[in-house]
Amino acid sequence: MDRALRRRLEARFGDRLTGPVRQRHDETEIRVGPGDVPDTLRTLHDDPSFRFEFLSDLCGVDTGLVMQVVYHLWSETTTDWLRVIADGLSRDDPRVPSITSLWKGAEWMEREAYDMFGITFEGNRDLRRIYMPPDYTSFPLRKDFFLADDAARSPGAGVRHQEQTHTPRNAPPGRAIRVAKEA
Amino acid sequence: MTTSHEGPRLRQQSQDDPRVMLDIDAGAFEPVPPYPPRTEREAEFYTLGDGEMFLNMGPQHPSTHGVLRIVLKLNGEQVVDLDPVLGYLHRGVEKISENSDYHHIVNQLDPLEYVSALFNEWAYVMAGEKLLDLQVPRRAEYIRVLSSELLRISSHCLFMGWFALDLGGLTPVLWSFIERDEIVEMLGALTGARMLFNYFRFGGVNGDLNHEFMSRLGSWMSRAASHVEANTGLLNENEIFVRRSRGLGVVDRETALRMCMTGPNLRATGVPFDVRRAHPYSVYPELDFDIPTRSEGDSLARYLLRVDEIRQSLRIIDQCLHQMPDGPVMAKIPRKITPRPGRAYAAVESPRGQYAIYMMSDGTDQPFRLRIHDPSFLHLQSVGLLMPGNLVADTMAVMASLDPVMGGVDK
Amino acid sequence: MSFIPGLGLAKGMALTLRRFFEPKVTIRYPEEAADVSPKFRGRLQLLYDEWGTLKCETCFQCAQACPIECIDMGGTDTKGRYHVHWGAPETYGERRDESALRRSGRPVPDEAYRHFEPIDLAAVDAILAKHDFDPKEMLGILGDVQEAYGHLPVAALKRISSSTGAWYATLYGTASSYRHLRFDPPVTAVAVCRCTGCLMSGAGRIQEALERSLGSRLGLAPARGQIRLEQLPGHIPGAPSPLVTVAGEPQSVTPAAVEKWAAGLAKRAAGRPQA
Amino acid sequence: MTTVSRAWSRLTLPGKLIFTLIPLLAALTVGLLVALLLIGPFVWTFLTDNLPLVRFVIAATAVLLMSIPTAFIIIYMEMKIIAQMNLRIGPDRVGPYGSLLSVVHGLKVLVKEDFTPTGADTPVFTLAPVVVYLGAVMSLMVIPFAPGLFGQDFNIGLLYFFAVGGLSVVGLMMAGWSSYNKYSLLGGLRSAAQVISYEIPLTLSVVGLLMLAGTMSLNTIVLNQSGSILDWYIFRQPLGFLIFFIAATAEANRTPFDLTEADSEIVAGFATEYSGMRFGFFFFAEYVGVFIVSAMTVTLFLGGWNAPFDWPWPITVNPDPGSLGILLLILIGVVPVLSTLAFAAPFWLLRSNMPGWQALIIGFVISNLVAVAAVLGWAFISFDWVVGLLWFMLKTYAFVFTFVWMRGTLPRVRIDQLMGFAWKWLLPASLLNLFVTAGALIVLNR
Repeated sequence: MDRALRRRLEARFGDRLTGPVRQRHDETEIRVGPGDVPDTLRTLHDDPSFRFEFLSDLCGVDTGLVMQVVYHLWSETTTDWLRVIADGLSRDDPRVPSITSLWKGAEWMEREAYDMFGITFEGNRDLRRIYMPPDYTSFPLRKDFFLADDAARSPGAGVRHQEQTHTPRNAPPGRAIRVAKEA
Repeated sequence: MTTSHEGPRLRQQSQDDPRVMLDIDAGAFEPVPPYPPRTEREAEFYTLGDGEMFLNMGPQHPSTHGVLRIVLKLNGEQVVDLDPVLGYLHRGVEKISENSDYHHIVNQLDPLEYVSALFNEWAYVMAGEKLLDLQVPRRAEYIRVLSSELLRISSHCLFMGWFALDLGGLTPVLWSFIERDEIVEMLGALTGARMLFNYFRFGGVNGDLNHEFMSRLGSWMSRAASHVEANTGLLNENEIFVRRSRGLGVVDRETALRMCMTGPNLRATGVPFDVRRAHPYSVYPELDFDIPTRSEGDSLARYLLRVDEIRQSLRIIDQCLHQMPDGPVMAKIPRKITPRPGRAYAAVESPRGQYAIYMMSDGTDQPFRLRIHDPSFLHLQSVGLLMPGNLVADTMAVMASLDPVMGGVDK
Repeated sequence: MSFIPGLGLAKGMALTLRRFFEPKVTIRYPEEAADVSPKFRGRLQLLYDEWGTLKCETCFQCAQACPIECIDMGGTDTKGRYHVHWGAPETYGERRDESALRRSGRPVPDEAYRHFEPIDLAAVDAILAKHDFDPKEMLGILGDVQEAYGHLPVAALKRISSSTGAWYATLYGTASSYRHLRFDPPVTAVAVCRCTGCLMSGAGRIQEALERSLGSRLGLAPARGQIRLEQLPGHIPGAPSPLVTVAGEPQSVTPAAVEKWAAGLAKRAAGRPQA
Repeated sequence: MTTVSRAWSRLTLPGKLIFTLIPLLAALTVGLLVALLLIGPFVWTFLTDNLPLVRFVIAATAVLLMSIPTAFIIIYMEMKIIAQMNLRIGPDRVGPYGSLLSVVHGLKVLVKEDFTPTGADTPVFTLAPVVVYLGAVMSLMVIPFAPGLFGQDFNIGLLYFFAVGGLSVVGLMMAGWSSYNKYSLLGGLRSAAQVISYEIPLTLSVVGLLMLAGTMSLNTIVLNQSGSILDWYIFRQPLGFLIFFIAATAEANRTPFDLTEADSEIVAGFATEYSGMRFGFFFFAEYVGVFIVSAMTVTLFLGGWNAPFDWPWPITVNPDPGSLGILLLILIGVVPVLSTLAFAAPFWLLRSNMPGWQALIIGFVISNLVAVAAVLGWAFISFDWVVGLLWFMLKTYAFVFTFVWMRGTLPRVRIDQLMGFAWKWLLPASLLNLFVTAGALIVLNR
């Protein structure tokens, strides 16, 4: 792991980070608030001391308590993957600014995150469903999703669903769902 | 704004009952969504200018690679704009993986990108080994490199064939399938399956090299280079092929970076980004090979770049065979895997680019979140950037030159 | 691309013409088959031992290990008694008896269904609701169901599996591995036929052996925990001799093996696990 | 139960058949003779009066009949040759070496559902395949297969060929427009643009040849090329030959110019919505077109049915069976028996274990084969149209092989490249060829 990167990050974004800089193996992880994402990523992209030119990955995460958007960056100035986590999105109405102005290629990844988690990326001009049909109502990768409700909501309501999740039928949503344990 | 059905009314005799006169809305044949536009982009796309028309390609079009649907907005034969529609192959593997055991996920991932399945497994097991702090035996690493480079060659052979087929050449696809079948057969002798290997494990590989694999590999290596050269000899100098693919779907360096393109498509624009060198993993630092790059960034450059990569992979395989160490091929791992809670991100250089897995564990025997990042997804996205201005004839050619696999695009 | 126009085309044509005369790689399938590597795992197949009986023990480990749940086991277990099936709860048994049985109004002639008689499941539902459909409290659920029914009916197991989402295989494994759980009601009475044919083929010896091992006399009320020994009113037509029935089911008992059988019967009376 | 019926009931089935057929045939013969005696003379005079009409009808029928087998042969050639070039085996199940597979395809096409899509313009949709197919078949009328073996010898035969060849475009346009399918429309428009722009170099490339030949009658053109191989027009018009070959490839919609049914671009072009026998018509028309352009190239530039070299040993056998008189009957009666015995003897003598009747059978077969070979050889050296037809078909199918070969090798050109090639290269080249030929003629005549 790259200690120097950690020091540089702390020096540059010290006030923005909502958590300590975590490092494990060849990964460096910082957490920022959803509002700070565009500035942070633009700085990381443009600043000649960072030059994180590659957006390796963008994905949403539902920790069971909050929503997160995870960006993975690569730069030739370091040997680490830099993981930027936009932390603390509300599970009711998750919103985060889009970064399509920085990386146009993030457009579809943001569409996927919206499709799977319902995360709204403000500024993405094509935020549609990408995998699921347009008349689909629920967000499959959320932790409170289970197929019985989904089948009841979907246009195919009344069709008997085959699988069943471990969530009891009479449970209020968000009761028996898995919650991420952060190390 | 023709987002709603607007077409001439067709009055026609019903084929089932000649007494019935059907009153058909011709607009129902248009690939226009029956609901009001959801985003400004959609509204803009589904508004026809004068002299423009929609053309619906796929999902049953003979040459869409997999079940892909593209709505083209044409002006004559010229593509003005296009809108890929995904999801026909979506299996929700990320969701399935959250409810299945770590061991089971390996061959959940196989059918994702079925052309080069070993790389999916590799990214997954690398992420898992990071979570478990596992040390993989060097022999296992060498076997991984050997088998996956073989698969890279077969994937590139397949690309050459399909690209030629989309340009109208019938023969190269079958010649390249001969090479691919050789490789797939020997991988079947090694892993036990021809396409969906289920070979890599946390901390090693499923089985050691066996005699049949080695004999097949030896007999193939002796003639592989000459065969590849012969197959490329059909097209590389062919005037029609060169004139069609040169200057087709040009991407420059900055655009490629903004579109998050990776792999050969990025290297064809002059960026020497290869995960094997940019972020070394496994035993690649010990191996001597080059990262071929080209500066044109057009379809011909992508094609020739893959041909060069086949030669480099042959070099790597040769070195692997010479440096293959002895020892075990599996580390000691528990039968029930429960990593400590944490996050891991691992990327490999698949034949299509950077294939990454992002895994979150919450201490149970099932991953809390498994994110699958497939390069084909982003390359297919950039088709929308490359196509406008080209002709319908080149739609599939540009697609093929980017080499997406729909199984990987729709997870 | 060469400077002479058409040279590349000519080269390509020459190459195809050369390939035209080269040996072909096609394998004429029905006549000649491709060689399959010994490690190739193309097809799953169940093995038979040298006596021709299935080696599968119905232990369901393969079915549980199958990642994509493609292994779907159904039928009777190795002792030919209980209808067991594995699969996502609603994908196998229910589908079969709801669609197949209902569509054809007659019972499907399937060995797997002989021991699967529908029962009144109200009690099971009450127990499940009490345990909040939680598969983690499976042992408690099974215990309550056994208290309610005296044993674990297959129908109840299936209801439990389908409503808690637990695999039938795990249920079956749990129920069969705990000693206090049993799949069939405890034996209360054994009936011996004393018709002439049976007496001539050793019914007397069997009766003596049973009295010896079960400790209860023919026709007398048994002590607590013992099995009553009865006399059949008459020989069941078509049944073998000597004839011994348990709950009306003719058993195949020979005078030689009667001791062992009676011992197993005594165990069964105590409600020991059978699987 | 009369005796007749009893006798009838005793008869076996063949007997009954014979006893029914013989009177019928007798009655028919008598009726025919009477009819001939009555109206025969008038029919004969009618036929003899307008012989060209009769000839035309017969020729048209023959051409129509030969078109389908030609298509079958070429389809099989394509399947097999491309397979061999792909290092495959190709069809090898139906018939010897799969040679009947194309026939089976034809039958399959016949029995498949004939479907008209919703919104299609039904009459045009139905008519289009007929137009295309007739356009292809009618071109066969003027091709001289052999001396004296051609449908019609127009003095404007070449013009007729171009006209009818251009006619098929109308059919393609009809198909593309009436299918109510955008792929079909694109295909039809492509084919229209392509064929119309390639008609011009195609026509201009033969003008020089016409100036040399001085006629448009294909038969005369072929006769002009008789003699040594150097008299073929390919040696006097090499550029014209090249242009004609390329343009004809485009005219026949063959690779690398098969944009109209480019499956990787527009699904099947104008034939997307067609099925059953209508699609079969398109399919056959394409392959008949291949045969036609090959035959036309051979006729114009490769000397048609002329042999590349003269027969080195001129044999002329003109047997006069009549001179034998009564011996002829004895000959007919005796020679087969003698030859059978002669061929059977060695088997019977050398291989003593072989029973005599087997030897006789073998001898009979061999003697028949020898007799057939003798008759064919006699026809070969005494009728020049046989050898002419042989040479013609040899050259034509060599060209068909070339077309298939190109299809197995070359990728497809883009539509704009296609048009650019036609207008920027082929047209100037054909004009150059025309002017050079004219200048040479002027110089030589002076």
